Amino acid sequence: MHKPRMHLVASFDIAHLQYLDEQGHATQELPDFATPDTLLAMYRQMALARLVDDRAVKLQRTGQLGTYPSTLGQEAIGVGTGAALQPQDVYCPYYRETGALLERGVEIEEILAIWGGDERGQNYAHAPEDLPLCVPIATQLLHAAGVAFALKYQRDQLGRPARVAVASAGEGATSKGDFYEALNLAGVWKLPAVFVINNNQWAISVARSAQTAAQTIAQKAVAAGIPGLQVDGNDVIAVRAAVADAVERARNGAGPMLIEALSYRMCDHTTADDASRYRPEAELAEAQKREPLVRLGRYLRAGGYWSNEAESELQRELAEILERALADYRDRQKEPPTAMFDHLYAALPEAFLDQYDELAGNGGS
Amino acid sequence: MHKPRMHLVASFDIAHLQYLDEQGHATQELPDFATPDTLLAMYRQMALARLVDDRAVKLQRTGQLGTYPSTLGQEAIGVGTGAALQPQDVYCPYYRETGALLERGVEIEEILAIWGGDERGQNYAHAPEDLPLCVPIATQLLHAAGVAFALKYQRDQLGRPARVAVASAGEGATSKGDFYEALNLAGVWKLPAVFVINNNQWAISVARSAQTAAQTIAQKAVAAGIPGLQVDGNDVIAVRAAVADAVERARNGAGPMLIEALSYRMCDHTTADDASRYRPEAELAEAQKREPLVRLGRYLRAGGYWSNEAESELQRELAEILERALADYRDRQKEPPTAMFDHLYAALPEAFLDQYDELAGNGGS
Amino acid sequence: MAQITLLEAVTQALAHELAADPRVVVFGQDVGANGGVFRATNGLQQAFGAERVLDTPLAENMIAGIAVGMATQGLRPVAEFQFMGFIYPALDHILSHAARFRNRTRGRLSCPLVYRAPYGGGIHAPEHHSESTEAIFTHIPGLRVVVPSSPARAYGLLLAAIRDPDPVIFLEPKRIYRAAKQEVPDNGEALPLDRCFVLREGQDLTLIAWGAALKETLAAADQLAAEGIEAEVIDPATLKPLDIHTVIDSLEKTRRCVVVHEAARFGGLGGEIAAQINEYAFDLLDAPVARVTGYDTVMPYYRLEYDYLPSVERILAVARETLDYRAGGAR
Amino acid sequence: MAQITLLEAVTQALAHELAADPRVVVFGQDVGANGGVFRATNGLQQAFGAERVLDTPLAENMIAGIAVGMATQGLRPVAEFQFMGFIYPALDHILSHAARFRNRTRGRLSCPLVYRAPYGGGIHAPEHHSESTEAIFTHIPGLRVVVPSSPARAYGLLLAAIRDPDPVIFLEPKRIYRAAKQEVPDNGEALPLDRCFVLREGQDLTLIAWGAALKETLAAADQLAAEGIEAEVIDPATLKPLDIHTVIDSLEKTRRCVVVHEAARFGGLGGEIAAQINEYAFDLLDAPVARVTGYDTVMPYYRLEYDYLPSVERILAVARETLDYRAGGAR
Ligand SMILES: Cc1ncc(C[n+]2csc(CCOP(=O)(O)OP(=O)(O)O)c2C)c(N)n1
Ligand SMILES: Cc1ncc(C[n+]2csc(CCOP(=O)(O)OP(=O)(O)O)c2C)c(N)n1
Ligand SMILES: [Mg+2]
Ligand SMILES: [Mg+2]
Repeated sequence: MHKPRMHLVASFDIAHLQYLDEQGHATQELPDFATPDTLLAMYRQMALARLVDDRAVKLQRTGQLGTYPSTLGQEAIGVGTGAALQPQDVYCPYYRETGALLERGVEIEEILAIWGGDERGQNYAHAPEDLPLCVPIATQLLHAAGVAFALKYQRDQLGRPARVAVASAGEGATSKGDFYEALNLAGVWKLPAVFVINNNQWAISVARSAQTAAQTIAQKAVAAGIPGLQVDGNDVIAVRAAVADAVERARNGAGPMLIEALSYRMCDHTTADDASRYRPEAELAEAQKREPLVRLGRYLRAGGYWSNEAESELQRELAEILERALADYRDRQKEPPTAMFDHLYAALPEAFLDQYDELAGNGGS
Repeated sequence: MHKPRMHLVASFDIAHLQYLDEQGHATQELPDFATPDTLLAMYRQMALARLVDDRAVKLQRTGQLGTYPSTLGQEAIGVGTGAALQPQDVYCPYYRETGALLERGVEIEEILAIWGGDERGQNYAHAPEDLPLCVPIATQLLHAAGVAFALKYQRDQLGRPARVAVASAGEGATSKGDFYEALNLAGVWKLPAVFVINNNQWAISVARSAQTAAQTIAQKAVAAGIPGLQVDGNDVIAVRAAVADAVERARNGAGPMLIEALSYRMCDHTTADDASRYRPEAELAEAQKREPLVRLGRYLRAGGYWSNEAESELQRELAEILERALADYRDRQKEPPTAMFDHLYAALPEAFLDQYDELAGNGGS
Repeated sequence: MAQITLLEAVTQALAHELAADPRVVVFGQDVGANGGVFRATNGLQQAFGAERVLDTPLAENMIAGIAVGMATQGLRPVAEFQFMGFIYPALDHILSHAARFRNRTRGRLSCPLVYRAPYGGGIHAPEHHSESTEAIFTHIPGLRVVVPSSPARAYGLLLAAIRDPDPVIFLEPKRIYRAAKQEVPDNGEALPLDRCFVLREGQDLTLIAWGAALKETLAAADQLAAEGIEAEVIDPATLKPLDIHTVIDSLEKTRRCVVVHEAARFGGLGGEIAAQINEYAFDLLDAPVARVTGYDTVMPYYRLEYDYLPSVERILAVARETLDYRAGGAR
Repeated sequence: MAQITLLEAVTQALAHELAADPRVVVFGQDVGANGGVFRATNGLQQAFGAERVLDTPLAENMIAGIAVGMATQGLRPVAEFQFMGFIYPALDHILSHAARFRNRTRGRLSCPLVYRAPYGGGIHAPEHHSESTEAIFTHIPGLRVVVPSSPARAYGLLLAAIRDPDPVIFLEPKRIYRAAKQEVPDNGEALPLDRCFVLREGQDLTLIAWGAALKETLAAADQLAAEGIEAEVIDPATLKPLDIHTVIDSLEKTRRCVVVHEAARFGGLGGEIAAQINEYAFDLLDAPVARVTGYDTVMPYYRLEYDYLPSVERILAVARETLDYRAGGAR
């Protein structure tokens, strides 16, 4: 059959954003926010995230913590995203989130508590409206769409200020219906929502190439009729710039956006995983060269804003912060068994009083 | 902030295919299959589908049938799709399917039985491997991906011939995670699957524009990294050409494809619906001008292949076929109550014998 | 005052709460201009605007998930699933999130939301349109599951569900959506979500049923009454948490009990009720707690659906067996 | 012959069927090179190729749905859900399709498939990784639900599940994945899917449990034995369809029964078992059928998980109450 004539009805481009290359050289003029102070603050948070992750893994290895998902090598995504938000925005995290949670004001001790098997860790003292960590893959993206609706509704119907819901997920999560349903709804309802994907190339042992035939994750936005952008996820400036732009766009009523941040999971999936079973050695070595903390450090050193002394001083300071948090974590008492009923409902229904009493050791059967 | 420099990482185009315009004029050279005989055969099937639909609605109105979904105005999609398949391919329908089922050899009486509340209608005599009608929206698309896997596996591992799974759904279904998950899997596993979307502009009362911000449904393929094409769904030649191409492509190992067929639901959603509650009058009038049966008739008449006499003769013939099917449908006896257990498991487990006996009137409690 | 149907009572309750509480948002498939496929939201979008009564895209998992997100930020979402048969894709968000947000965050965030769905068989609908799988939901900690069986209870219980600080699954027995009319003053008075309703008093036998099955159950009770047997008929209405005490109180009088439900027998709520009666009132029982239920098979296409549903005859037969039961064993 | 764990017995059964039947296909998240997060599919991809042992993208609804499609065309899909807590997005395909294809098509197409998932608590896992909601599945007509509790039963029951012509939910108690070793000859001999296993004989009390809870249940039975009380311990293994007759036979001897399960109490399978015992053996009972279960709350994060799970102490306490029970009422 001869080739039929067709006419074009739609066209889409997916772009990539980078400010700092692997050597820490600026590839273009930096955005306005990128003052030395701001960059140093982000450097500090990334270093802290790395320290917390490292220690958490050690705690798990010594039986002091449950399964823990490190963000090693992906710190720029959490920190860049967190730094791009306003405090009143609502963050809807997944579970690989050390940097972002630190930016949102969640306590290290709270993070440890969560992975230490204690729900109280999710009762964030300083991020009262943010959603808790979310384990069932991609579900938080729909919650974020709902949160975004609420924020829009509260602005339009109840006269509250404009706020944005920002959600994160891994690239594996983009294979799940929730991801797509969330984007599609956010698109058609023009919700103030930003979806940030940590494309760390692996979903446990499943490689990015086995998740989807899409050349980029960013292009999945096309399905929902919303803009999608790919950023260098090891470049904290690019991450922050892209997310901040998307957030302000959303705040101004222009609707949602999808951001794919390219990075690499330099750690095991979690402490329960052994990546050596499936990850090619060479890949990790390659990734090492592109990692975000060293990269930003190079830029700062080249500009004269950073030095070995500053680094030692920072590490000392961060270690102290961490030790204080660890002390709090270790001091934490287990809740009484009855706590498992304390927040099941706003008030415990009569039907469960027997069981509550049994747990309290007051008899019952 | 000044606009950052970005580089392009991916680009996508969505094309539209048409052969016959609204007046029934060819807009380009027709594909090879479009001989007068083939076109007449498709005209006949579309006319039969319209007749069956019309009568089914009347049967429902007079209490002789349950809820029924007509395909009025969308006959080209079912007939064009069905005609594009080989008998050994596996069709995975949704529920608005009169034309396609007729093409697949499903009996009119079977179609009526299904909507008449009798599972035996799904036990197709002449399409033994096709999936039954599927009510839960979009779920059949995942079944189709599984079927496609099975066909590929049977070819690769068990030496069977190359076959293709073809699934259909409405445009409303493309908002559901199943749709996206099916496309994504088919893409990454390069499955021999073709997904045909009947974009009839409405999902019950929800307009196309309220389903998604995507400019086309076809572009949703981009998210899965597979090709997407839009066709004039009121042009049976375009539908058949596009589906046949996609099916042969899939058969040859080139992977899946998404086809959006643009049409209009000229009827109520089902007999349980009253479209006048939500559908703008003018829209229906506009759609009337584009409908597929008259369009193909015009082309055939202009070419001298069709006439009023031929039409009367056809209607007479089809009416007879329909009457015979109706007689069979009316003669059909209700199954005995125990039939509800006959095909629950391959063999009824002992645990349910009591209940079976109770239904059989042999006692039990 | 006009008499209204159960369906209209649902609409009346929704309208009342939309008017009373600006945080209430109603959404789902076809709930807008169309007023819902059963018309439960008839006129609400016209009255309260498309910002508060919204048609969603077609995705139940999405509907459930956004309701969670909305609720955590202080809205009071009331989401409709078009039929109970289409609620299954949403289970993950209902079970893993709606029911757990309060517990997970130690009370910081909660999910005051309502998931509504028409449920049950008997209207000659297509496949998947006649489900009654309430037992799946009653097993989930953190949920409330409510089934009204009259216009007044639909109104009062739905008000209570919307105002409840926790997630409620509100299942509307569509077979009786328009079966009976009743005066239901639009006074905003909610009914309790922790009490059974005793629909008929009696001392010879306790019949327990909910939703549409009460139609046959009450008819059976009438028939028994004609024979001089007084059955007490209890509608739990809130299936979870279940007010077993009202049931036990009844058994103090009757000592015999039959539970009736449309759902499949195995693992249906009838088993839980029987088990609890056993636990709380073993000594009271003069006969085993009996069940009249749907069969342990898929709800058939409509030609056989009334062979599947508990009928007055089946209820009467089992009631008589239960009444006639005389302990044959050693005790 | 080497002794193997329950986990290794699962692998052995999968390998056996992959070798024996070219229609068998194994897939799920991380089941390939990684061999599954628990290593249940360890080495299978290497042995049988990436065409028969496949890693899927991350979508449980998809996994369930494609299994249905594959099975309708004659394959024998064995799909893994990584944890039972992630099976919920798949419920629609399991309930609406896998369980109904045969019935819907009057036997024309069927779903001979297995959905495997590690289940239960007690391994200090994160949230959602300790679910035991088998009662959701046992309520669904058309399914089989199977829980092994030893290496030999894991092997024999999984073979049976894969060969069964209908859909099977196969729940693997991960707390005892590596708890004990046993010789399990790789002889391809399946165990029946319609019989309870009597793990211990006794005449004083019937204890019923499945999966990991058997560990505590058997320990409780040992303790009772030390006191001269002989408990019969029954493992139903196939929870649906349930072989109640073995239970009733046991009650003929013991007249007293305690059911133990990890799942939340309300609507758990214990209720159904109690109800059936009531129905089939009311006259036999000298005490109410008692339940020792998880509480009606969300499985807590791990610090409290052992406060949630049935312990030997709780089982013993309830067993003693049941043994000591003397009818106080009129009968
Ligand atoms: C619904 C669901 N399925 C499976 C899992 C188990 N699981 C936890 S993380 C993970 C991989 C996620 O990969 P990705 O989305 O890329 O995020 P990453 O962990 O790489 O950051 C899986 C399969 C889960 N948590 N939820
Ligand atoms: C999962 C699910 N949700 C809801 C429904 C009820 N329902 C039946 S058809 C329909 C609209 C479908 O629209 P579309 O996909 O565009 O197909 P069309 O009927 O227009 O051909 C809805 C909501 C259903 N069958 N399944
Ligand atoms: Mg990843
Ligand atoms: Mg449509």
